[in-house]
Amino acid sequence: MDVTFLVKTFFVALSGVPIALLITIVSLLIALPSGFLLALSRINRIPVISQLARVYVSFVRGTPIIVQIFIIFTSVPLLLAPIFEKYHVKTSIYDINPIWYAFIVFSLNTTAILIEVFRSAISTVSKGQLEAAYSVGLNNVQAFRRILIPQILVVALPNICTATVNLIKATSLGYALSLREITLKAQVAANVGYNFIEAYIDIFLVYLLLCSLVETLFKLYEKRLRKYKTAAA
Amino acid sequence: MLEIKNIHKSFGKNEILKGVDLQIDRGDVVVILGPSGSGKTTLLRCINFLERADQGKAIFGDIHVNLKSATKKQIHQIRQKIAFVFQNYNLFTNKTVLENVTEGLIIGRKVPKAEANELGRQSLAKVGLADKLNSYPSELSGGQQQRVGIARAIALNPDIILFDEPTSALDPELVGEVLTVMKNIAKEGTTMLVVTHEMSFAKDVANRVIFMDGGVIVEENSPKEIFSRPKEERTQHFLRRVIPEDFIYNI
Amino acid sequence: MLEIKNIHKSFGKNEILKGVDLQIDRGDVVVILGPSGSGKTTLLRCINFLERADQGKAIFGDIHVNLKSATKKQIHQIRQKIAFVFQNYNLFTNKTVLENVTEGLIIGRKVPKAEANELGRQSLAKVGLADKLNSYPSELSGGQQQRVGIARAIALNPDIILFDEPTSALDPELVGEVLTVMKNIAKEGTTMLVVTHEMSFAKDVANRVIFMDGGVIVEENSPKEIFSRPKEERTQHFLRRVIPEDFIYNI
Amino acid sequence: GSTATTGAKSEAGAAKKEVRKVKVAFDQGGKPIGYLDEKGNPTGYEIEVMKLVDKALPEYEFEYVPTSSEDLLVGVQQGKYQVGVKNAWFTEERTKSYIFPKEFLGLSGVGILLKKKNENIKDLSDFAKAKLSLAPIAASNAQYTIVDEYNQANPDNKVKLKAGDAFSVDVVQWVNEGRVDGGIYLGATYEKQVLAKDGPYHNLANDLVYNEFAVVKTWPLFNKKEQEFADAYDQAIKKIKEEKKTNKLMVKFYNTDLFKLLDTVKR
Amino acid sequence: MQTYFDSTYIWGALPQLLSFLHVTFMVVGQSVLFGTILGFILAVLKLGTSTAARKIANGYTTILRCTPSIVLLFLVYYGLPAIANNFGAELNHLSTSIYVVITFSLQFGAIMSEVMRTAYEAVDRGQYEAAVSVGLSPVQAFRRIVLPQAFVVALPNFGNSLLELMKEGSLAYTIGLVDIMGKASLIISNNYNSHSLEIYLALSLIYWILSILIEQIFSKVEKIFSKGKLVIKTT
Ligand SMILES: Nc1ncnc2c1ncn2[C@@H]1O[C@H](COP(=O)(O)OP(=O)(O)OP(=O)(O)O)[C@@H](O)[C@H]1O
Ligand SMILES: Nc1ncnc2c1ncn2[C@@H]1O[C@H](COP(=O)(O)OP(=O)(O)OP(=O)(O)O)[C@@H](O)[C@H]1O
Ligand SMILES: [Mg+2]
Ligand SMILES: [Mg+2]
Repeated sequence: MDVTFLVKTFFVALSGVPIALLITIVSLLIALPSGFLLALSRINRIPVISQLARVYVSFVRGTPIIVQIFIIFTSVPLLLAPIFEKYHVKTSIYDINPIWYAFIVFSLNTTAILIEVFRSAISTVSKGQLEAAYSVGLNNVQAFRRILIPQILVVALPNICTATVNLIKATSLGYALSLREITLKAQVAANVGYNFIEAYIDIFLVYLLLCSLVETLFKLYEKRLRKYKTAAA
Repeated sequence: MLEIKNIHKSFGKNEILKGVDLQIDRGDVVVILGPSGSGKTTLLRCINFLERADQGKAIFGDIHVNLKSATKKQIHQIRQKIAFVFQNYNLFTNKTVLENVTEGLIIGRKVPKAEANELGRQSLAKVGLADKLNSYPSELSGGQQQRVGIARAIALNPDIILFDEPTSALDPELVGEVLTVMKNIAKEGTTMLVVTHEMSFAKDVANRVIFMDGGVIVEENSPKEIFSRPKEERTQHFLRRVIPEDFIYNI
Repeated sequence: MLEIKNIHKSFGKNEILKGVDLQIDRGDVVVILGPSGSGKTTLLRCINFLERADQGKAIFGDIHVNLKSATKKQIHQIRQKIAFVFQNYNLFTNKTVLENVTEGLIIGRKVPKAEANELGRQSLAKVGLADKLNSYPSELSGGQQQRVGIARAIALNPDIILFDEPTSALDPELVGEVLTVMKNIAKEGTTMLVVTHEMSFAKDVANRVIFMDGGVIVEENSPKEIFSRPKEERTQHFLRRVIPEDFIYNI
Repeated sequence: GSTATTGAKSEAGAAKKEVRKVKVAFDQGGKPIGYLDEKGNPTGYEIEVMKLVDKALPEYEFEYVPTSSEDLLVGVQQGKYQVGVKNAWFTEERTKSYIFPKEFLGLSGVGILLKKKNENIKDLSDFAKAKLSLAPIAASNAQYTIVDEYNQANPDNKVKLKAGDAFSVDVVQWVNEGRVDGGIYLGATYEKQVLAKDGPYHNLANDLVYNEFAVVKTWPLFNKKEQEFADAYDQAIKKIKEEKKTNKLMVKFYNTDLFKLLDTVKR
Repeated sequence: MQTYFDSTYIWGALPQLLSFLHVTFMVVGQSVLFGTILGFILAVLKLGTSTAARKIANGYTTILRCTPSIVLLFLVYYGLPAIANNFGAELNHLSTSIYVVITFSLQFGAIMSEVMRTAYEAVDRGQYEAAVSVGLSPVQAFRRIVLPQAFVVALPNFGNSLLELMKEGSLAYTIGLVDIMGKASLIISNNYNSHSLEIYLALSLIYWILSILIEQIFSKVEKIFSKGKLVIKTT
């Protein structure tokens, strides 16, 4: 075990955190609302949208992220390049920062996961809550924002937390896009001297740190939201 | 001010409402009586669009709507003028008692928060819950929950309040108090449509009593008429079993 | 057959039950009266161990238990002999009406399925729900739900039934019917502890009436005594507001 | 004979001494260096050479364990495998974690894959000067180190180096498509993939060029405690190389004989 | 595009990939089984009254959830035999699939424990109270009344985790266990890293069909168990 390497690489890996977080946050910002809305569309069996949502969920949830990354990364330029050329679009398709691909793939994935998370959580809230909200003159949006979502979140939060932690870990697949995040940085550092054991320990520590921080935030938020429930106990 | 024409509503193959007409004028206090399962709750729910009727029209002030095909906007407009007291309370479980009452004011009606809190406090005081402002519904007894439901409706100061058995979970002492509250707001001119089993309320406060059975209005009349001289056999039958002998003589 | 000694129960800092004693003999029908929030529901819940009392003893037949530290086995034994009718029904949402009633028989008491179904049908018929056997609770009106709750308790044929406002969601016609059912099972010798606001039930059926307020038993006596000559001022006050003038004379 | 699980052993030596079983890990995705053939048997240049070593060492019995490059590196270091082959190159740092024997195992040609029009780019410094873009290289790959070392040696004429993933980057396709200008490539792979008549990208043979700029020795990695085994290996392989058996294997698997260029090899 | 894309590779890869499907099934099946049991135990601890047990269960969940799969795999693959060695057991000859199953089970358990905890908490307490009041024992009340209702709540999240697990094949490949994902990698490297798009498309096709099948089953089960339940419908 090479301790100096271990320590040095820890900070190298740590410097990959911002990009991992950036992908995570952007994906969540997109996936939370769209996952929620699509979940509603499935519960209410809105025609077309709910069927599309199902197909979408089954594909995105069913196939490995790395494969999705690969397919998008390989075929999008192949498909777009001729189009760009034809219409004389100036920017080269190959100059697009690969982080955009990451945003797309990870938001699509997280959305699919969250649709299911919300679907289960929404079903636990009693119908009477919505009716009561209507009856005091709240509209749909107000009723959801003020009454239903806080109750739904209590049930959904632990699973959103799991999804977020998984997302953070999955951003390591960004290596396929040459994104310089945690895992890739550590592995590059390890390659010179084949210090992979140390690198894995560093990766482990960084993710553990990052994810437990995120988990703690979720737990705190859950506690706050549950106030009304624990009051009864 | 509220006119309902020919409401029909089925659940699956069961037709629950079979063409109900209803007319309520400003200041009216209308009581609906009827056996369990006769469709009273369903009628109120259709008026408030909590259930979509299969057929029927409503005229609410200057808003004319088809109950089956009303738009979201129309529904929202109408709901803004109606308050509802649920048979099973339906308090917001994630809000305190006071928040339950002020929610509709602050968010739905845009009343400033301080004012809403004041209104909320007043209406909670009216139902005798001034000391439970910060409890959560799960910490309340059944009767307390029902009173919060009533306070929530009253606080909105709506054009019309629909009450679905507002005193069922109350002890008789409170029934008296709540009925007094209801009488007072009735006197203030609030229009009310009340499903209740409190004959004395019907007798004392209502200016019209409707007897429903099997999804239709069997009979409709002033309380005096309906209690002393019910025309239909079904009504007679129901009232005979429900009302103490001496009740009618007291009218 | 059931003796409770010195129950204490607090929620947080609020002491709700402040030392309640209770003795019920076989065949007794005891009615508990009291204003909302006085601790009636909490008392019943503690007897059935749905809430753990902070202090207190119970003697149930030959089972002596400390209410605070009873073992799982003791609790199970006692619950096998007690049935509970909830103020807010608490029907099993994932079971049909008939299954709601037979669940306790088949699983809890090991009654053969066919027999349990027959018993279930009978007790549902008693509360007038013979035609709703295969509905789910979410498809029932409030009154129908409450009757299922009662049928569920009756079907168990327990030593004692605790009723928490069993008629509150019923229309008066049904109240009459359900009270008749309750009278009948009372006559069959079932012991009952009933929280109710139905004074006439208390008058006609109960052999003892307990008046609770603020977590203590204020007064306890035969219905005749308590309605005609309440001793405590609080009881007098409560009854005066609750009972029609002529009620007392009728006793 | 050797199978996936039991190594070849010399019939003569087996009886006398206690035969020691050793595990030889190889990167199973490393065709033509080490891989599993259609029947699932391990083969490839480095595997076949190791089989010859096994034959020459009666006191050892080799077991070939197909695995990933990550696991190979961890496993050899931890002692789960006694030795690993994965087209590994020598760096000073790596000797801290593994024993590099005295005798190398094979040779690997490295070059730049380019479009025909960039034929004149012969090595990394040409490439850097022309400011061309380079396909990402898997971080655990030795080619990455080569470029990285070049960059450190030539700080004012650097190649733009990016780490990526072996599977997501199809260098031939990327270069031909124009997504990047060039990619570091192994001669052996180029031979099999583009030049060979039945190669999957033989249709691009006229559009691309491969300019080899270095030949590098490849080494088996021994666990730190396996000095004795490494010495035995040295003995055996020396003889095998003298008998020119390695040359034959190289032609078989790489289509060229890099041993001819041995004089030019610097590392 | 035509220059690089050759659909014959897709059809060629399908049978090769399918012949490794049983490995995926075996690993997923066992991991789900053991992981669910573990998750259940953890959930019970989390909901129980013992503070120490709750802390342990929560700590376990945090660590296992936060550990990258590959690190966990190495920990199990190298750590377990080392620990066993201290007790005199020799585990080095164990099949790699066992390590993969252990790794996945440990991780799946952590995730399922949260799924189960939230599902349990989402069921109204009145349901349990009613059940014990009709004479069911707490265990019966749980099994007959609470569990079926919690099950419906857990199902979509369970599906999420199951599909997630199914796709983790690349992890198994790391220690040389080849499932369909690993086979795809091998096919690609046998083609010298070319035509990977086609191979990956073939792989996706199989995975997609699998996930549709699984979802069909789940939605059937969900329908059966959510009888009598009212859902929120906006009006
Ligand atoms: N969602 C539903 N699905 C199917 N049937 C329903 C549904 N809701 C109500 N019903 C049926 O409609 C009938 C009328 O119900 P409603 O709630 O209107 O009765 P009610 O007059 O309010 O009775 P109560 O006095 O007992 O509350 C009942 O027989 C009930 O079973
Ligand atoms: N879980 C709880 N947490 C805190 N306070 C509670 C809780 N449950 C009940 N209480 C309080 O205990 C008091 C007694 O409640 P209980 O339900 O026993 O009243 P009750 O006599 O049944 O009234 P009602 O006739 O209205 O049902 C009430 O003031 C209530 O607010
Ligand atoms: Mg009703
Ligand atoms: Mg109560």
